[in-house]
Amino acid sequence: MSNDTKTPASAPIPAVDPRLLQREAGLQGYVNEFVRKVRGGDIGSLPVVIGLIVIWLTFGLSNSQYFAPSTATYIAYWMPGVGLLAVGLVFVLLLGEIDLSVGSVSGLSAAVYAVLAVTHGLNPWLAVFTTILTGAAIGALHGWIFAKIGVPAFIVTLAGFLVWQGVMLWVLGSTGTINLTDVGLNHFLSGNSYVLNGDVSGGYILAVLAVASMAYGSFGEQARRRKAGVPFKPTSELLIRVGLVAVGAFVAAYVLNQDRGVPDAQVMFLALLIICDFVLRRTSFGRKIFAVGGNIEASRRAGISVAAIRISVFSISGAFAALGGLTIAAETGAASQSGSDPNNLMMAIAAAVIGGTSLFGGRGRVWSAFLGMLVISSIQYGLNMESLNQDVEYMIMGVVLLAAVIVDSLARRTQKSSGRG
Amino acid sequence: MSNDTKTPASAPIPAVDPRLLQREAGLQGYVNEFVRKVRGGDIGSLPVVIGLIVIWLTFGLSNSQYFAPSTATYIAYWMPGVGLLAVGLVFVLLLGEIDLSVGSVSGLSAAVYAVLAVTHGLNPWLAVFTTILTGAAIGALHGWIFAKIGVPAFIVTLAGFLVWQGVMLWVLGSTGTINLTDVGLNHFLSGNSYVLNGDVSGGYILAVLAVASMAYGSFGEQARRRKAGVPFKPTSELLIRVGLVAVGAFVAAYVLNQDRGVPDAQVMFLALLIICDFVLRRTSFGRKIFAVGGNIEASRRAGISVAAIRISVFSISGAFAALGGLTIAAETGAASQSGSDPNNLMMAIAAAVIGGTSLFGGRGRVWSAFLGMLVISSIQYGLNMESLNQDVEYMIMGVVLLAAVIVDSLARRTQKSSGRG
Amino acid sequence: ACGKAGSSSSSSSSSSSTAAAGGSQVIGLLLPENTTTRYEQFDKPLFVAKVKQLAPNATVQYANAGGSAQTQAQQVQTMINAGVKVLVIDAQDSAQIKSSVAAAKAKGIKVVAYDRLAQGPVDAYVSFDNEKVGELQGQGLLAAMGSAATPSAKVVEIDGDSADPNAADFKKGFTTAVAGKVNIAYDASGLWKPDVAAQKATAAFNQLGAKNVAGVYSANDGMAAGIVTSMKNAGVKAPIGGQDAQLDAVQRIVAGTQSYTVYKAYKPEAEAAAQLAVDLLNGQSITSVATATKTSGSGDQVPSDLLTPVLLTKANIKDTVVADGLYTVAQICTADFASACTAAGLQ
Amino acid sequence: MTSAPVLALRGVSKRFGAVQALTDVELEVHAGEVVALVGDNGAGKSTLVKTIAGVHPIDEGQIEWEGRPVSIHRPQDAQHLGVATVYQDLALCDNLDVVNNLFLGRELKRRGTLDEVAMEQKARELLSTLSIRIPSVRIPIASLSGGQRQVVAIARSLIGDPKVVILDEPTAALGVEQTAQVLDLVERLRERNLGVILISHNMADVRAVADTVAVLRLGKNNGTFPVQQTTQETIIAAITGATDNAVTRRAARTTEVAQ
Amino acid sequence: MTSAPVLALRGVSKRFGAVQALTDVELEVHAGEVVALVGDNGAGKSTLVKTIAGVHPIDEGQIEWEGRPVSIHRPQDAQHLGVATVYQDLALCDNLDVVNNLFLGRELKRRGTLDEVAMEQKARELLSTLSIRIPSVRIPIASLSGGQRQVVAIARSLIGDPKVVILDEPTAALGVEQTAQVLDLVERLRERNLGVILISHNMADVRAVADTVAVLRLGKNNGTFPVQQTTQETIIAAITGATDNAVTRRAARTTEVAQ
Ligand SMILES: Nc1ncnc2c1ncn2[C@@H]1O[C@H](COP(=O)(O)OP(=O)(O)OP(=O)(O)O)[C@@H](O)[C@H]1O
Ligand SMILES: Nc1ncnc2c1ncn2[C@@H]1O[C@H](COP(=O)(O)OP(=O)(O)OP(=O)(O)O)[C@@H](O)[C@H]1O
Ligand SMILES: O[C@@H]1[C@@H](O)[C@H](O)OC[C@H]1O
Ligand SMILES: [Mg+2]
Ligand SMILES: [Mg+2]
Repeated sequence: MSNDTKTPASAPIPAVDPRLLQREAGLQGYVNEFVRKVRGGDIGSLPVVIGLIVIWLTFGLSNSQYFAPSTATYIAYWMPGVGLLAVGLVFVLLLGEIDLSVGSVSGLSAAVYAVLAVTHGLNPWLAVFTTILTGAAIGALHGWIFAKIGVPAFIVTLAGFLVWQGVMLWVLGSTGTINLTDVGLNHFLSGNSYVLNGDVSGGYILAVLAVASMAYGSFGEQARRRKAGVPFKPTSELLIRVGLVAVGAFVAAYVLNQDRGVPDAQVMFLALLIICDFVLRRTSFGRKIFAVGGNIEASRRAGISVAAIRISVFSISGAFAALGGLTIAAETGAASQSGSDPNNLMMAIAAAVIGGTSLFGGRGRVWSAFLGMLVISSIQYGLNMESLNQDVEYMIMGVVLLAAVIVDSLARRTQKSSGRG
Repeated sequence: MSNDTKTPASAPIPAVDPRLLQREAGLQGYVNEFVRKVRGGDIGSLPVVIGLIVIWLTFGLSNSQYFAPSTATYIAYWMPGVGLLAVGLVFVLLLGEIDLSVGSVSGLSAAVYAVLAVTHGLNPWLAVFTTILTGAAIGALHGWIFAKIGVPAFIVTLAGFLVWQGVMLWVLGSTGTINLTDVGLNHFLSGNSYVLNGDVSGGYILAVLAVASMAYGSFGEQARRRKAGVPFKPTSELLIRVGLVAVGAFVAAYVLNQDRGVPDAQVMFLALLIICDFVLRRTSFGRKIFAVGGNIEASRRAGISVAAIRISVFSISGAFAALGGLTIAAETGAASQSGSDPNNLMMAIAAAVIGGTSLFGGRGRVWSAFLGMLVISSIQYGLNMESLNQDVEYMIMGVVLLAAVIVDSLARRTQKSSGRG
Repeated sequence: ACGKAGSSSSSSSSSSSTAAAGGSQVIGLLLPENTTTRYEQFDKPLFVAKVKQLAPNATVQYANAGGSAQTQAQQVQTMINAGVKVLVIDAQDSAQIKSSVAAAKAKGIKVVAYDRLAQGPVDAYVSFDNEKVGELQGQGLLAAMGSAATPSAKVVEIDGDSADPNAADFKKGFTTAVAGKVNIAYDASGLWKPDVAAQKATAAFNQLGAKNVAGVYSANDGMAAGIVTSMKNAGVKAPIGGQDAQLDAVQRIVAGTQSYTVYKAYKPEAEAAAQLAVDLLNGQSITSVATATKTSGSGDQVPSDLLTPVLLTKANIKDTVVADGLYTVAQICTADFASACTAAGLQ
Repeated sequence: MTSAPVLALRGVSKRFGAVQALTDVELEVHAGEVVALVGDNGAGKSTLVKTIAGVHPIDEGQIEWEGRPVSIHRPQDAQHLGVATVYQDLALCDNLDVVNNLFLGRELKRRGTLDEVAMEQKARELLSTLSIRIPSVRIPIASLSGGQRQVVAIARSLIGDPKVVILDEPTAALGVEQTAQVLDLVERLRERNLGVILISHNMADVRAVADTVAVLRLGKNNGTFPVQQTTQETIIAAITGATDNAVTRRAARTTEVAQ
Repeated sequence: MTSAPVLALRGVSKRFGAVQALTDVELEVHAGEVVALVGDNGAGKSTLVKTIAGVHPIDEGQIEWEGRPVSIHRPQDAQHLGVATVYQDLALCDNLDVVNNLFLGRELKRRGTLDEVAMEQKARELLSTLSIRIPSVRIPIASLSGGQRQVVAIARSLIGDPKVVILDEPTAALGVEQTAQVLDLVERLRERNLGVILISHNMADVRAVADTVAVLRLGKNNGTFPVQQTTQETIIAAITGATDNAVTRRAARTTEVAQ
């Protein structure tokens, strides 16, 4: 029975692997592929987006105030501060490391800026520049101790967590809390700065810019791939993607315009996200970060200077912590001794992870900082509206946070294939 | 030139690999092997011990008070609280995971115990039992969500960090801080309970017990290995090891006897360390923890139920967090709303890592909780003695912590061989 | 059987104290946290200076618990080991400190409770009345609201961290003072953190409508800094106040963005504590300073010196913080506040 | 071989995302039979092995064990049936030493605790029958050479009492002597009446020990041949899907040169 | 071959902890020469390769490049000299796709940014010359079969312009057709006047393409043989350290049976 001898097939090698399932033409093809992807757990940020919508609906149904445009302003305004810490952390997480110092560095930076610009009356932009440089230098120091001396990053940055908090107290020392003056970057980041002074055109111009550049990028790439004869995404798919982004962008612009416009802090945040995304996906520096996060030894053997990558990534994280600190200070109007709130660290890590960046290195996007912060800010605002007791608030926050990730985990579980060793 | 044809050697296969460097006989042999190990970076906990001695000398030289026997009592008394959290964390770290909830669970446990035993007047031992069971159940819940639903442990326990803090506030509710009654386990763990009521014989009996059981264990194993014809450690080496432990044990007993004896809390801590060490190294459950921490997929293919291991490990961590919470509450005399101090979490992780447990799984020992806590408590006491401002204290704490690990990292750097992929 | 541990030398506390202080006398000062400016900026230096003046050969050993009751318990034990004779404790947690107080007493150490009334066998207590602070805040707010203070006027209340027992006292005092006079439309904890307070306030303003907010209560000045920014952003024009008379708060009062703060004159408080500590050290009577008696949470009757807090507004800056030497006019009137200072008649 | 096969696959399919790795695959192994599973790189051999071993559950089809359909969801299921597997990607714990890896999941015990001495003794015996020289059985797997790791993985499969042994390219990393030992081992397994599935790209080895050759091509069956009656060329043609391939071209060229 | 060897090792030793992996090893490779490095499992072949490639620094001895002593501390050093290496343990980034792995550290750029299109095009060409079929060059390496990964690693070494190519068991996981292609490739490299070090346990492959065979045994040189004048038995005896070994015994036994 096992001895039936078939004549071996001897077909010529086809150009495309016959086992690769192709999408059938037309809408049905999309639907089928989508179902297949969801089944296979290959669903990108879809679950988080669903989680987000569920959060919005829940809070909105329990308090109609939640659907007011001012909610969007609140979220857009408070996201960038901790969000910037999260962006820096995404870089570090991509390496498979952690930076526990971002909270302290952000607090220190606010203090440094306040002392320079307010106490000593330095030019505010120069003060900003010095502050960010300080953050980058601190990060580089962490990176150096980690990469060159070999102390685990966890310990280096835990020490940083303590040391920079001490330095912050020392810097604020004699004066304590310092009120910031509404000038320079601080003005730009604080509550009264909106794109085009809050004119409705501002939001729409941004939306048009975003959609146009995305369309230009995707169709340009399609054209080049077509010319080079390598596989490319069909026009219909690109149209769907651009369309979805367009809907998101214009709805956001519309809602924000109902209130006061797009906060400039949010614009800066988005601009930095776009830049970082570009660096990570389109430059060889970014590629090296992913490589080191995936396999340190393979990267080393490929001639990548692992130490240089580590030092630069921690320095980036330090710079973002500094900028985040400036933003938080601007948002609250003062640099104070509680600036290095460890809670900010926790929320920043949570944002990155909720948004889909792996803690184990090599997998993630800076957009996860955005998505995660959107989730967290949405929950926080919902809870803040209710004037709850602290105990209830902690409980709900924890449960909702978990729930937001459970959707994702359940969807991905099917995918968690046994992987190769 | 490259063509010189040697006649192939045809020696019979020797029993021992000729490339394995053997230790030469006598003292010189030890010295040579030691030098070789240090050069190769294979030095166990030596660097941390050196770091510890440096810390002791530094503080002792700057303040002679530091060498008073009461210092030893202080350290022995305050170590077990956070140390127990660290023990639970070692289990989790061995899996390559993290448990951010231990601080909150410990705070909640203290609150649960206080409400049961003090407010409701439950039998104190029954209350202890219930509390530890609660901790274990909470841990198991974390483990279950992680192992079965697939939410990253970091997120699950971050949610736990928030939720259990909320529950703690709710449990303590209207009463706030609850002072504990000096009965049951609480009496045993709090400040006035010493082995044999502080009789000097107590410390020495413990030391004799420790040394005798260690000697019995090592020589017993040597005998069995000798009988089975597998390689065994020479008697001289065993004598040196037992001797070193004996010196440590008797010096500690002597110093503590100069003050008030051996605190019972410390005895419980040591006993638990010994039990956990045994579980991890001598049972197949422990072996499975290491296996899962080393390679999840390989463990799964070896028929290990990874989910069961994960759930039990998180449950162990929860139980230790509960016991740690009871100990901290006993040490401070009350269960309070600040029981879930995130600082305790940080210090517990730091202790485990400083003591030599890897954050990346599969490498470590429970004794690192002990060693790490010894380092941390020694620093803390030294700093407490100086009238420092908070800023300076944070800075010194961070720098000393880093310094303690730098020695280790430098020594190990040579070893950090490129490893196989 | 073999004798008690520690009996080979003399009693451990006395042996170590002689070793430590070499015959001189040590007073321990324990303060609770570091996110509020007052402790290391005022309390500590004022206390140390007064002790130096009263007892030149006494030394002060200092520790700050960084907001952790556990750390504070460890610090008490450290000081007991070091052989202090008197402990001055500002408890992070006035109940939890009880066992540490008892341990100190067992060693014959005298204990002065500072600012917060520690439980246990405390010898003396110096403080401001925390409920009174809350009451003053309430009065300050009502005064600033003026005619706007009606039973339907919406007030946003941001309290302190409920893990701090003082927070409840402030809240209680404030609630008593404003009960029935305004409508507390939003009430949540700002955890003593400016950013948290600012976010909660923003949520409250969105919820109630910026125009409908008639007043804002912030339990302290640190949080008020964040809330003031939120008010500016949301366009809320209503009075707000805090406590502590922090420099930034005084500046805001000058500029008109904050209405009042509660000035707890640290100098008399710290100096009274120093006086008590030195008296106890020398075995002298303390009845001249601790004239009142207060019952602590553990039921102990504690001889107390209760100071009166002062409501600080634009009108009395000169007579309070400036007169007491807390801040100089130059410190308050930096470039940003120069014109406001002139307007307020400070310069 | 008229008795029911100890293991049989019926129409097994397996998909990974957009890749259809196996389509309707059939395979039978009888007790005392060595089946060589051959095929091009990426043909799906290892995937097939992993479905049998319970590493990946199958999407469609059926696995039969001693004639009865069984469901294998987890590696434990396969192990309980009596399947021992040596994976191509070895699957060892780098942080554990040789002895611990050998006995992982099947530790020897003495009074409830691990019997390290007995395990070490047994490990040494086992490794010496495979004539591998490892500096010490107490060094972590991470520091072994490729071949040494391979031998440890093979030795692992012999602990316990399997009915079917699956070897996925067991000799790929082995030296000439160790390869010979493994081939001897396969023959001993057959003599003990076990079923063996041997995956190999080495036709000489396959012809030396296998009874039957099953060819997989692009995830589908492409013929099953009794070794005795089949030429190497036929098998290679079935693997590559063409009689004119790089192997024959190379052979032609090198013989030309030699002439 | 009177010109200076392009690469020469002089008395190289390397120790790992208590294991003396290499002792006084000598090796020479000339341009246009294929040196086969053979030896038992754990003989030290991969260790030797890694010392040349800069993965492990050597403890003692010297490496000479085109007659001049050089020091190789990091992989970059070896790459700058012109050494391309295919490691036995592959060293690929599992999270990156095939194209990214191929060009890792040597990305093609266009106006300062990565030129993904050109890289993808080049990758497809390269892989097709090695007749490997990979479902898509944009899937992560983690989901490739053993042989597919091996081919990616080999293709990697051909990007850039090396003078010496080191292949550590390149065909171990390869199918018959892919093996033939790699052997063709080695011959093409020789024709392009590159030096090649080929590690393999397959004597047939070694004899097919190598000029010289260097034998390593227990970390020491155990003879260097010109392929043409040496019998397979001599080489195997040098590898195993004995003329009576499992290979000869097995051969004897199987011929007996056949007779
Ligand atoms: N986890 C996975 N995810 C996606 N694709 C996979 C996965 N595992 C295998 N594949 C694909 O399935 C196909 C078959 O792989 P498999 O490992 O079974 O091949 P093989 O026959 O063992 O090849 P080799 O001889 O090279 O080992 C390959 O094309 C591979 O890319
Ligand atoms: N990082 C390391 N740490 C400790 N020992 C090592 C390390 N790397 C290699 N060894 C030891 O060195 C010896 C030689 O290993 P190597 O990998 O060079 O062998 P090989 O000749 O390549 O064998 P194979 O043919 O099996 O690949 C082995 O005994 C191995 O245990
Ligand atoms: O002065 C205040 C203090 O009494 C309270 O306990 O903590 C907050 C401070 O602002
Ligand atoms: Mg395979
Ligand atoms: Mg090798």
